[in-house]
Amino acid sequence: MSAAADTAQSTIVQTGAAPAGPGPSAPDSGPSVEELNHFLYQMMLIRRFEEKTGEMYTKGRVRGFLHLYTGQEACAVGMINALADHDKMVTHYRDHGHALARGLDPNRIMAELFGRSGGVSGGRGGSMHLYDVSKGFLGGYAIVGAHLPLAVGLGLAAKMKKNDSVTLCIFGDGSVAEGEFHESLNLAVLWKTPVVFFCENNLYGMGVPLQESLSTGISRLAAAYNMPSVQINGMDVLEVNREAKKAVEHCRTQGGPYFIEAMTYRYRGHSMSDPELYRLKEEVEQYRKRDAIEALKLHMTERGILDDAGLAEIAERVERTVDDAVAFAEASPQPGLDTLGLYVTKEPGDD
Amino acid sequence: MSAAADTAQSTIVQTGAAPAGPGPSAPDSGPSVEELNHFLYQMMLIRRFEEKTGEMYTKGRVRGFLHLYTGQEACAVGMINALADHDKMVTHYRDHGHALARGLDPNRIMAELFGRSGGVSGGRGGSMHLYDVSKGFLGGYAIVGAHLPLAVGLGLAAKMKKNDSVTLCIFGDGSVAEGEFHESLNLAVLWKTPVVFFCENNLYGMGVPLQESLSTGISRLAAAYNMPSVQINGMDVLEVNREAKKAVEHCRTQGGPYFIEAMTYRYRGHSMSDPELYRLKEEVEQYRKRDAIEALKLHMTERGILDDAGLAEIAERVERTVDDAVAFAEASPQPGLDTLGLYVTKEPGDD
Amino acid sequence: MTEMRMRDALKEALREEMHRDDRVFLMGEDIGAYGGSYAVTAGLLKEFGEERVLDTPIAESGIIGAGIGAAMGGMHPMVELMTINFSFLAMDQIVNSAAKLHYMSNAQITVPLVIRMASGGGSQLGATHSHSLEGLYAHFPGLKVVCPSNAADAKGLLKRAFRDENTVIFIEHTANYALKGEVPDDPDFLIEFGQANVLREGADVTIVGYSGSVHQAMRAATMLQDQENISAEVIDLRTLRPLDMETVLTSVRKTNRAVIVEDDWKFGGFGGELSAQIMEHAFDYLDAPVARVASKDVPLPYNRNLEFAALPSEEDVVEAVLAML
Amino acid sequence: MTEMRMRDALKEALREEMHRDDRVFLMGEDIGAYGGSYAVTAGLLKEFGEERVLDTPIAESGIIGAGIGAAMGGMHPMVELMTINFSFLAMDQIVNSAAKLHYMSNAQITVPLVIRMASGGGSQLGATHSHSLEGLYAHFPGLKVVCPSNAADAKGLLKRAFRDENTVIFIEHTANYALKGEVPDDPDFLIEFGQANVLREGADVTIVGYSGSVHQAMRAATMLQDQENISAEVIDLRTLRPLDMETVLTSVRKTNRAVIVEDDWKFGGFGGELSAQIMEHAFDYLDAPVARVASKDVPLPYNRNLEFAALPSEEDVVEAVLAML
Ligand SMILES: Cc1ncc(C[n+]2csc(CCOP(=O)(O)OP(=O)(O)O)c2C)c(N)n1
Ligand SMILES: Cc1ncc(C[n+]2csc(CCOP(=O)(O)OP(=O)(O)O)c2C)c(N)n1
Ligand SMILES: [Mg+2]
Ligand SMILES: [Mg+2]
Repeated sequence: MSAAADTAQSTIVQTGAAPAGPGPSAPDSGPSVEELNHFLYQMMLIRRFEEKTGEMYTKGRVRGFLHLYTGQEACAVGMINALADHDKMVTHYRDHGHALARGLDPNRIMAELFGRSGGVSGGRGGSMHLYDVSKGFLGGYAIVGAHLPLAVGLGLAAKMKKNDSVTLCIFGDGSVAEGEFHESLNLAVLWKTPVVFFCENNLYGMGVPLQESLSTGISRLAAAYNMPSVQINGMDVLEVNREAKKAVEHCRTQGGPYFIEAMTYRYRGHSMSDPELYRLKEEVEQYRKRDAIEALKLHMTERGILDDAGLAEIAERVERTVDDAVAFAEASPQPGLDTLGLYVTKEPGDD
Repeated sequence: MSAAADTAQSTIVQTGAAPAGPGPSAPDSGPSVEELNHFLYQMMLIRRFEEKTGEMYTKGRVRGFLHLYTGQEACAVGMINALADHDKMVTHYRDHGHALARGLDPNRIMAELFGRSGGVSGGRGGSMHLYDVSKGFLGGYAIVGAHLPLAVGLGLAAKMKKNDSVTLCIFGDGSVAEGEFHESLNLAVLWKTPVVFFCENNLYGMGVPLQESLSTGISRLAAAYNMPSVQINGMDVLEVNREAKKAVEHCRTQGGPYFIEAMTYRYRGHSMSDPELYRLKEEVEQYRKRDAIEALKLHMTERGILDDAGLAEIAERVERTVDDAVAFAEASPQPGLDTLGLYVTKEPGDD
Repeated sequence: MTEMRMRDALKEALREEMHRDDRVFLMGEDIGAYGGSYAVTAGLLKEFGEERVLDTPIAESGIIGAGIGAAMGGMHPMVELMTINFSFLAMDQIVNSAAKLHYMSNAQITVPLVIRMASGGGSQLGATHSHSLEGLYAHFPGLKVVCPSNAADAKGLLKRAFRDENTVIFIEHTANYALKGEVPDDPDFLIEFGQANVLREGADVTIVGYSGSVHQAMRAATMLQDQENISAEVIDLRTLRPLDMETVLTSVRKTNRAVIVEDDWKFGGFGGELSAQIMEHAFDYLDAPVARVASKDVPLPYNRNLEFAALPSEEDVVEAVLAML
Repeated sequence: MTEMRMRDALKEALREEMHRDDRVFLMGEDIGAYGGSYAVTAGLLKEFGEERVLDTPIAESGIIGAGIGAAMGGMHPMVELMTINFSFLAMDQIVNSAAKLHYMSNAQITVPLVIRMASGGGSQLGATHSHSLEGLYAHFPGLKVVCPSNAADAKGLLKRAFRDENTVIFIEHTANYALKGEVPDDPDFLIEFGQANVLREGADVTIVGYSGSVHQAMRAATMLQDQENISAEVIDLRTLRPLDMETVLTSVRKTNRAVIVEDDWKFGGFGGELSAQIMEHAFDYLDAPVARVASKDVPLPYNRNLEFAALPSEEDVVEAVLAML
């Protein structure tokens, strides 16, 4: 990666040709074999989980707006595994992959998509509004840009409580044009809040290509606020994880925010109703050729730490997990109509 | 001025030590004697008009929020005189100086401050809401940052109508933290709208010093959106006018926006109710020593184009104009109560 | 007359007005290449080009503000906000700029702008994406608020919006987009603002609805006729500002009973205004207090059963009517 | 008891709550060095330091959002918006994040946040700076909306706000800041939400007000007594959400007449809700339709005469009462 100095206080690190970049690069002291297996499992789980979710949507089991994460797995897995258990995160509506990478129960995620009482949000939130506070997963947010200020506030609270937790905030390239992006980056630097801003640049905000929605480069703009800002290859889970660890380490030890722009690509439409008139099939095919999961498999097999048997074992585990999730969701009861009025506010003796 | 390349598309030009910069610098092909006299007259008029307005406020003639422009005269006069008659402008609530520099009738401005029917807004707007469409003065805006998107829209309309008018948008340093600053600069560059963004950096947003409200430099941030961006000495009317002409010329011929950060200082409190606990008297005194009006006088006398008689003549004209304005305002009738319900909307046959 | 869905009637209105007046142009998120999230603008980019159909970044305050500025600059823009839920981000521009400039400038400035927004619940989008804000916008003097319930009205009202020199908040309930109806082809077909529509005549009770709730009202009227032999008059307000109270009052003075149906929350909703005005102007005609049928006082949940339970239904309307007889 | 102005009672509440609970901290534009645009926080920076009294940039959505995030993170922030007019810029955060997270997360997340805002017209600030939005915020489930009319209530209600686990919209009418009153010193002095206050007992008519309009109501009651020998009961709602209808209904069932006074625009305002609920629950007790006295339907003008003409006055209230007797 060639470093191009932008300002005294911040640097934009450019990866060669992300996302057209090469497959996983050899890390000096990279993840252990266990970690690599874990990454592969999570990436394959997310891939399969989303395929299944798509099926369930066409079957009418899942309703509302549904945004699949397929293609971006390396981002979630590389970034979120760099967090500690006591760290917190908020993300946007394309949140299944992030929830799975953070270790939320697949059964309860699928149940949420089914709108069942066993869901992580009790069936009240749906795909765009997943929450699991026990995992520091403070939500998927459906209003573009709205969770960025929340992340600053979470960072501020951590700073005030002097616990050393870091807050991760994930959002897309299209969100960068929102005013709250600007307000949040500025506040985070001014107040030195430990927040990792992780932008998944999949080149489109719905059907609008980034160059039509932003007059400049994302990581370059972020650097102008005086925070460390890097652009990385989001199709390489090892690079993402390496950069993510640096970012989290920086926030935890130095305090203050850190910005990562991960170049990636979404294979499926923006949502289930997307006619995809704005891009060519060929473009999608091109990116599928550089699939992050395949790249990781190659990396592991080349190093002799993955063989067909091992791969089959993981695939089988993934299959079982996803089938279990659907079974759990199917079996999970609908929330009772008598619960409709509960929890509009929290009152003494509620719980 | 030393140019420091920031990006291919944009440059930040730094003036030596603005606003602590030197007095007026000798322009190669600067303003004519007539222009210089006009600048001096306007700056002295604004200074005196604001003093009088302050008096009228203490007398209870002027009410509501009142923000005086005293100290920043070089910005309004240098910038606005670079506009053509068919150009348009919007500004914020600290707008008396801008209105006077744009040639709005002082009588009708004072009448507006008095809330009289002869006021530029019929007494409905007050100090923060001056309008004179006949002069392309499309308003003072009291919601910080709210007029920046309007300026982009005005520029868009000019572009669509292919008239070559430029839109000037004036705002303060404190407004830069608002989300609409970000949204507007981005849209202006994306859509190549002919808008001059003119930021009067008087170092404070109310009582908050810039470094507590912005994590970076204003012109540096603006440059990151890929537009020409300069920081200039706003206490030097000649420098302001020179840079302003460049900016207007750029917008008119190249299309697209241009950003100017003018370093200046406000002598009076933020508004009439400001206890000024946030700054030292000494600081104010320091800046008064570099007064832009005195600097211009010096510049003109040194060049023998201004003598005591000439100065006295201007001072006398200013005095008369301001006295007339007060007299006009006093004499202007209160709007009739029967007009209260008029113009909530525009309906066929209204006018 | 041509039969078409409301979404196509809206598109026809846009097409005709763009052909009629070159001050008219469109901007919004994904209205171009994507074709609009509810396909209202599909094809218009191709027909009118990038000059007049602008895909914008995701910056609601910025694009509404730019629309206001363009209107001040002599154009007549239409800005589409993907859904009304995102208008909270642009509310300052709508309320403080668009609604007030004409008045504050003493009639020097006009803001001829049409803001189109998809609205309403019922699609399991969850609480952040299911607002009904017709009443909220109707609260602000300086705005006009339009909310059609069918294809023909949608066309006539949207075309009329482009003949208005003020900012028109044009609200389209997502449940109405697919509704088919006979739509006049006449390019001069306009529906004036402030003219409520009596969709069904009746003698025993007046049911008032707008936007999506008109359909619960109509279904309830049929149920009342068929099951209870009660004759209900149904009124579609069509615009909330200006509001046609005369038509409502004339009906109530005849039926002596009124039920208001709306998708919005009841508490502090527009139904309160209607109820209060009916009392103020037809007190002596009322045989029973005016009833309000609206959403339960909760953020709209994703789960289908819960969402349906929270939203007003025709059964709720029938129940309200029976309770007052 | 100590006599003090409402602004000082508010400051006392903040001081006491900050001493009681170190989760409480303050942020806002110019609340520190400047002392607050209405001097409510004057001196608190000195007393509590920069850690707990944060001057923020001018970024309403950002600072309200940061307040919500800090609340989610275990703090109990108070965010001051200089005036309620600027809350339009933060409305998405208030309505979609603060109000809904507890419900949408199935009670996993709470947002204990106090948002203080100066409100109301009458100071010749012009249309953009003179909004009354108590009713607008009361419309949204998940929020609490508090609007004190005097010093003692201000202290008791603000302290109570910091004992609430939800987001409290705390609205302070600028005309009330300088009002003096006896304020309890007891650090445990709290006023519960949802308890209207009968400020004056009466037999002939019930006058309901909140925030600033309570004072027009009281002055009108005195005028009615002195000039017309009419005995008016005056009720201060104190909180709009939760709303204490019982106290209002009990009064109306006694007086058989009601007038609602509010600073906000009448059309689509909160008065409609009150009027409708009175009809719904006390129809047979009403000798006349409930009357609403509110602002004229115009953006508030700067000119003093016009502004006064647009705002509700005690004379308007008296007139409304006489018209129903
Ligand atoms: C404030 C707001 N405006 C518009 C939308 C509609 N919308 C949902 S997702 C989306 C595109 C966001 O793109 P990006 O941030 O790049 O995320 P991606 O979908 O590519 O992951 C839009 C416009 C919204 N949800 N919120
Ligand atoms: C959205 C909004 N927030 C807050 C205010 C209150 N306010 C008025 S002027 C001002 C300071 C603005 O500072 P700056 O932009 O630097 O302009 P200056 O007053 O220095 O000329 C503030 C906070 C406002 N009018 N609008
Ligand atoms: Mg994207
Ligand atoms: Mg300033």
